[in-house]
Amino acid sequence: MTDTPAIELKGISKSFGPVQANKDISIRVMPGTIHGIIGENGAGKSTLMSILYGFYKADSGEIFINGRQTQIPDSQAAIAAGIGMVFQHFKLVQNFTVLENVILGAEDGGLLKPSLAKARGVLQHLAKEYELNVDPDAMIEDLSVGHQQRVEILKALYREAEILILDEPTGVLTPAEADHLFRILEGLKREGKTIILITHKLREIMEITDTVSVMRRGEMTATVKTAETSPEELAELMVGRKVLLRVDKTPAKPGKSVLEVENLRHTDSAGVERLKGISLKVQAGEILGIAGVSGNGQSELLQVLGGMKTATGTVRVNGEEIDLTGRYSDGQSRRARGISHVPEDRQHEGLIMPYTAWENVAFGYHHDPKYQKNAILMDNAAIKRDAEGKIERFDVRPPNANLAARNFSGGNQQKIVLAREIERNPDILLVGQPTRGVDIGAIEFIHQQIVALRDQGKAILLVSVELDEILSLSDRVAVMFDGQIMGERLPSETNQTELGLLMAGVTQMPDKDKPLIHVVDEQLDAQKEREAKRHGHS
Amino acid sequence: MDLATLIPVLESTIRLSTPLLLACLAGLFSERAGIFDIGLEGKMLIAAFFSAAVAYSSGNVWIGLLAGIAASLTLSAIHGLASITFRGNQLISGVALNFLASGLTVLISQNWFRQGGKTPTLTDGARLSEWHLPFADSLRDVPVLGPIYSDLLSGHAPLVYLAFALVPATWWVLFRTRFGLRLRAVGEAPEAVDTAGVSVVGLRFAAVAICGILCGIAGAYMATGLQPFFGKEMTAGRGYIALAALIFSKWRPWYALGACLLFGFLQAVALRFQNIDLGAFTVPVQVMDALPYILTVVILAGFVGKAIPPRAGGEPYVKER
Amino acid sequence: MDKMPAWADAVLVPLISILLAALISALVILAIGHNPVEAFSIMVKESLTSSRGIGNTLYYTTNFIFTGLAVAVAFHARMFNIGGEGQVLLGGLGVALVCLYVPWPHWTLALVGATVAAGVFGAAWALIPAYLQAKRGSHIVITTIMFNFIAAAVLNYVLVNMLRPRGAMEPASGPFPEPTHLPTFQEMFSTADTVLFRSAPVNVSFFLAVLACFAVWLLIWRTRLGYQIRAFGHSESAARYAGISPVRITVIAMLISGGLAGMMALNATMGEAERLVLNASEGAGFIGIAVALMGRSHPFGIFMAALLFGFLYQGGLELAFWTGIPQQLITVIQALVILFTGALDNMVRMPLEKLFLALRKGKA
Amino acid sequence: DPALIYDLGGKFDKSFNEAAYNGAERWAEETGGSYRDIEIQAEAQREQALRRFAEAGLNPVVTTGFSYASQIAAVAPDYPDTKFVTIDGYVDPAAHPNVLSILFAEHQGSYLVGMMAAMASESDTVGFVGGMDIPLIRKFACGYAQGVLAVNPDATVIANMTGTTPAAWNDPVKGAELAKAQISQGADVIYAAAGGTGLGVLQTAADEGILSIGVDSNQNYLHPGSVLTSMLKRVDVAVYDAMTAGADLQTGVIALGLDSNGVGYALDDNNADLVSEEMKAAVDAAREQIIAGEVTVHDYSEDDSCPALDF
Ligand SMILES: Nc1ncnc2c1ncn2[C@@H]1O[C@H](COP(=O)(O)OP(=O)(O)OP(=O)(O)O)[C@@H](O)[C@H]1O
Ligand SMILES: Nc1ncnc2c1ncn2[C@@H]1O[C@H](COP(=O)(O)OP(=O)(O)OP(=O)(O)O)[C@@H](O)[C@H]1O
Ligand SMILES: [Mg+2]
Ligand SMILES: [Mg+2]
Repeated sequence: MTDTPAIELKGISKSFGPVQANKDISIRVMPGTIHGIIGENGAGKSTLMSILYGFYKADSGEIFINGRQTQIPDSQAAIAAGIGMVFQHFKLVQNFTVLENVILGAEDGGLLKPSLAKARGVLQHLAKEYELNVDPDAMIEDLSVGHQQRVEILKALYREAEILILDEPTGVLTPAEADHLFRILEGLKREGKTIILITHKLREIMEITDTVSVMRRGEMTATVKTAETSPEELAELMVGRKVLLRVDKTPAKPGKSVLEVENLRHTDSAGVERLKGISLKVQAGEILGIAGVSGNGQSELLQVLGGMKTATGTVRVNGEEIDLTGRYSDGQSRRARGISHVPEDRQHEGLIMPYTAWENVAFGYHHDPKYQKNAILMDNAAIKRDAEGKIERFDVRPPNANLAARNFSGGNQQKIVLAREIERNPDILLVGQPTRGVDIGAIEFIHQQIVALRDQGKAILLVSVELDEILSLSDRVAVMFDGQIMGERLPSETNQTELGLLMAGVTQMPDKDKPLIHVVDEQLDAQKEREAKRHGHS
Repeated sequence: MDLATLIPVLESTIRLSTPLLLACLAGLFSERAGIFDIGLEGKMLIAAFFSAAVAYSSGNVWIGLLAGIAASLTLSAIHGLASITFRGNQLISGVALNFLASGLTVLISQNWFRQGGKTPTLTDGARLSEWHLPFADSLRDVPVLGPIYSDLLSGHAPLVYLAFALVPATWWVLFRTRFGLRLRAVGEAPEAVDTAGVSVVGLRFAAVAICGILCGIAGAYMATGLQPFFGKEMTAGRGYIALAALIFSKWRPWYALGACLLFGFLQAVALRFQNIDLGAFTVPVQVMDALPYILTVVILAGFVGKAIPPRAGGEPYVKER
Repeated sequence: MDKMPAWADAVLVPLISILLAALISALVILAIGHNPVEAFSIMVKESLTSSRGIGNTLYYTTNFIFTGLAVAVAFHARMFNIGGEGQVLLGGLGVALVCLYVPWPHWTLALVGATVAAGVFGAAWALIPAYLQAKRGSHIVITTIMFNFIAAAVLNYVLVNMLRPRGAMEPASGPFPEPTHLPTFQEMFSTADTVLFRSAPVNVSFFLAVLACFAVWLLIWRTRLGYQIRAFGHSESAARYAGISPVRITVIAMLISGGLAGMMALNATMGEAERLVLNASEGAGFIGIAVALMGRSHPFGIFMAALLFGFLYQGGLELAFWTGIPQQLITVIQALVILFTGALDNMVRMPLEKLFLALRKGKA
Repeated sequence: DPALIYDLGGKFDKSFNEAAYNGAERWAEETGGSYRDIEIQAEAQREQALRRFAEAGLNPVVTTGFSYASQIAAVAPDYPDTKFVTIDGYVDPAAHPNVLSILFAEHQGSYLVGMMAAMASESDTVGFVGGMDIPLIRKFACGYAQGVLAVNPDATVIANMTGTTPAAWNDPVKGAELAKAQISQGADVIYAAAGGTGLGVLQTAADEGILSIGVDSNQNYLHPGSVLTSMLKRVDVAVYDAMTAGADLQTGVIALGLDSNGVGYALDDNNADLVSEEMKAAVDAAREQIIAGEVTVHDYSEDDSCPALDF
């Protein structure tokens, strides 16, 4: 190891109009290390990295790569300087194949054929070297997020990146996938590559990084050696106060059964059966957690229960059957039945991004009589008043009900949705990925709210890909795979490994020396084959 | 319908389809790159005028063609400036350019030729001549294939063959070349192109320029090939029909060919069979006139289904809010 | 936090844009050998400084308000209704049928009846494209373009073969009976000694248009339906989450849009021509697109844009009258106004934003 | 000074409005006088333009196109000192003493060119291309068909209309296709009454080596040797006469037919070779017979029907 840092940023500042996202930031990353960056939502982590990658242009500041001052006006320059980046929101062309995405911008010559052939070879090689298996001819939109992320990493490696930036890579991964990613990163590090890792998860920081920098409100507040710090200290540095890292909850006192689902089946518009006979039960005063790799039907389960999709089977709410296909199988009817729904995708389902916060507070409840002035007009003042109360109680920042939803950070957007759904005092709360992309300060708050609702005797169905979250919040855990429930466990009687295997459809423990990820991959491949066959027949 | 009636109808189909096809492919390049363009009509119109005007003045149709392309490219540049550089509303820009072309062509034409917006009639070298395919004359007597080859396929202006050749060419460029890959990507996910180190602005301008060139050819074909003069508003709404064909074809080159041929065919049929006498009553001419449009709706509703435009279409690429 | 004050965005940007458009227009006028200063002063003088000029301007404004609102309502539900032309034609047919075949005792009742008819006919013409979009996914842009052509054919047939008085040369219906004639501004505002709005075609339907602006504003921003329309327009998946039926909203929004377009025919048919003519829409359906886009789909913006286009129409005729400048110049000026205010607005906005940011920083 | 207001097609439509323009220009040239003219762009501007000119003291105010009739009827009483002329429109002379309605017997002129078409045709099939299916165009078509059948009762008349939108008058490409369609159905003479669309018909006829017939103005010069003749509608003369008469214009209703040379067919150097002596003799004889009342050409607009053609 030399003393010249692989990356050195000096005095980087960047503002988006009136928002100062980065303020005079300096940072040094040594070659061959993994450097973590943590910080609350909106602290400016993504912005800083995007500047390094030439996606944004800094207002001021200097960039040194391997000791040499380098101008990075665009991503082309970054790539030329050996930098690769996996963005928080993947930058993939959804209806292109993996191969096409990989060569995009790095083609050899004007014709595609030779480029594709070459890339196919390189990809095969990379796949072997780093265990980065993906079908090169698969469409991106058909891939799981985990595989999409592999494509992003392959893109960077294909361009022979020496410095790899990963922005919240594990937010969407299963534990097995996350473990696998970390092994890849360690492999890359051994080869002397430099890695910057942005994450909200302190466990990951502690596990894999060599040094860690903390950002707050656009400033770099500290850089420490990982070995010399603790999660508690980091959390405090990040949020500016002490944070409870574990969910504080008493044992559940389940009451009568509120939600009963029997043999629920749903087929999507492409003709693929997404729910294959789901049966489950949630009692008052308990949280049923549904674990699973995304894309195994959990989303559809929530959407069917929330009235967004039709299905067959039986669903009973407080003992009464509800309509799953007809006139009353919509979100309005579900709400009328006392079902609240925090959707998985807050940006595309839970909120209307150009709507103000107060308008969003009425979203889905726009029929509520207390929001109406008369038969024709809505009572905007009443909604606004309601919204201001919710913003205060849920500590939404900034506390401005007139701000458009898109101008709030992800965590605060989530708080708006939660406030709206929880304060309805529903009998049943459907909640999907409540803390996806949310910083630890907000996670703590959101978890507290969900537990509090449970303690009021409400039934909660929680879907999450975060096993940590599932294990710490749920009173019972069900695992979904391929549209079916693979099994149910009590959190106290299971562990991440067992759940991880169930999530991959593996019901018995594999050989000791076979890496888990291979088992998972085999299972996924088998699943895909089955699907392809079905498609072929139809 | 026997061959003797069918062939003229099909010939007419080819002629009527050609400007649609060129404009449709033009729109395809632009919209595949994420720039919506309802200004096809205006570009065709201005190209029609300048090609005829310059062909008349120079006596050379090819110089006229270049002038038409240049005029259309100018409008493309404005559209690019508005929708790419200044991230303006692409629909408004298109609407404005249609108005601009409609006004400017007559204004300039009147200023230059004083014939009320019409250009003088082109003759000889100023006019696009027809191409006769080899052996067209000697093969005419071969049954069935002879007339098809000699009457239907032979004897069109070179731009017609160009237009049809552009279909596979477009397909090839879009799906077999680096440029095509990037072009399609920029219409689907400009941020992916940007982070891959390719200029979104450059690609989109290139696409808009190709759109301009093809619209230029379409307009020039109308005013130097189909007709040897420019008359005011002579594109008569074909740009909008081309737009419809583009959506109809779901932004795919071969489908575009099919859609344009369909529109051309329906029109050719409607023009040929007016006032059909059904004995008891005569089908009014208005019904036949509206028939292509009615059938389009029926086909669209019955068979085509949902057309999903390029994902980033119509939206300016904004990195920083 | 915004980059610049709201007033600058609402007033300064359009103003500078219009000035730019005027500047280029002046160059065009110079190029065809006329005096731009003279031309502009004629336009302003003859369309804005006399009650008659204003009356003429407002007549066109009325047309454009209706078609602009029509396009805007559809826009809020993320649909591009290019079918204004056809919907206006059908609206005109509705007006004509009601005026010709119902014995109205008084114009007020006739106006109510004709408004309903215009709305219903216009809405009906939008219904099929709306239904096909909602149920079959048939792109509304294609279907509405097609329905424009079909409407023209329908009107042509009906006027030539059915409504035309026997032996009449013109493809137009017979004149509407006296009790259906709408009072013009001249009749309403003139006193014994001063005649205002002399012979200007502007009539009570202008107030109807203003009312429509207000109604659309209420609808979009104050009612539950408007809330749902906008929500659907912003995100279909979110609408589904909230239990807002996409089919229902698509159809309703298009019905309202078509109805508003249809109502334009009140002004042109019942108010001005007092009979149904072949070309009752006069391209206002297309101008409506520009008006809605320029007005940012907000009724107030639409009102202002309609006023601007009314001014251009009236000023254009006067310009042709006084100077012999061809009408096409007006088309060019319209194009430039649309281009600069609607599509190149960021060309003005971006530097202004920088300026305001710098000013703010300077203060802070 | 006199004033002239064109119909929506615009001053230079190569036929009707342009004929009016030519008449006005000739008047201005010969008398050294000046006149004002205007092209309108919207329906509502008809009335506005009428009033504008009347108020400016221009007299007479001449309008072209049947669409002005109702507007003149509304405006004329307000300006009793101004004379209004409507060409093609009809305004009741009893109610409006200051209006002159000039009507043309287009069916008679069309009859003559129909005869010529039938005589020139070798295939016994002739064509007619109209701009839009409106009564005026039916009047042209009906007179034409009668002329054709008078010469050759077995002849076929193919009558087509271009469209139903305003674009129908400005679509030479569609005109050309219609002509080609008619040619493929055997037509070898085509009469175009379709404004700018007709230019495409004439062009195609010239390119395909068949004959065409122009309308309104003398269009023979457009394609010498291919345009058989043009059905003249002497709008130019009407305008010229009205302007010459000036403020002293005699109002009322004038019907301009063959007798007054208001309609006719064009014969000049450009088509001299196409019109044989027999043809000319036959047509001139028919003309005399029509003037003398021995032959009547049915006017479609009289009873909305046509004995020679179905619509
Ligand atoms: N493209 C943009 N335009 C305008 N403002 C932006 C843009 N991107 C980010 N911001 C703002 O800059 C600030 C920093 O955002 P950034 O995305 O860098 O935060 P982050 O630390 O990555 O947060 P998260 O943990 O939620 O990903 C935020 O206030 C954000 O709203
Ligand atoms: N299936 C249902 N069960 C219980 N209540 C329902 C059901 N469907 C609708 N409601 C409630 O009935 C009321 C009226 O619903 P409806 O859908 O008829 O609204 P609406 O009057 O048509 O309003 P809008 O036209 O704005 O949608 C609302 O408060 C709604 O929440
Ligand atoms: Mg981030
Ligand atoms: Mg309802």
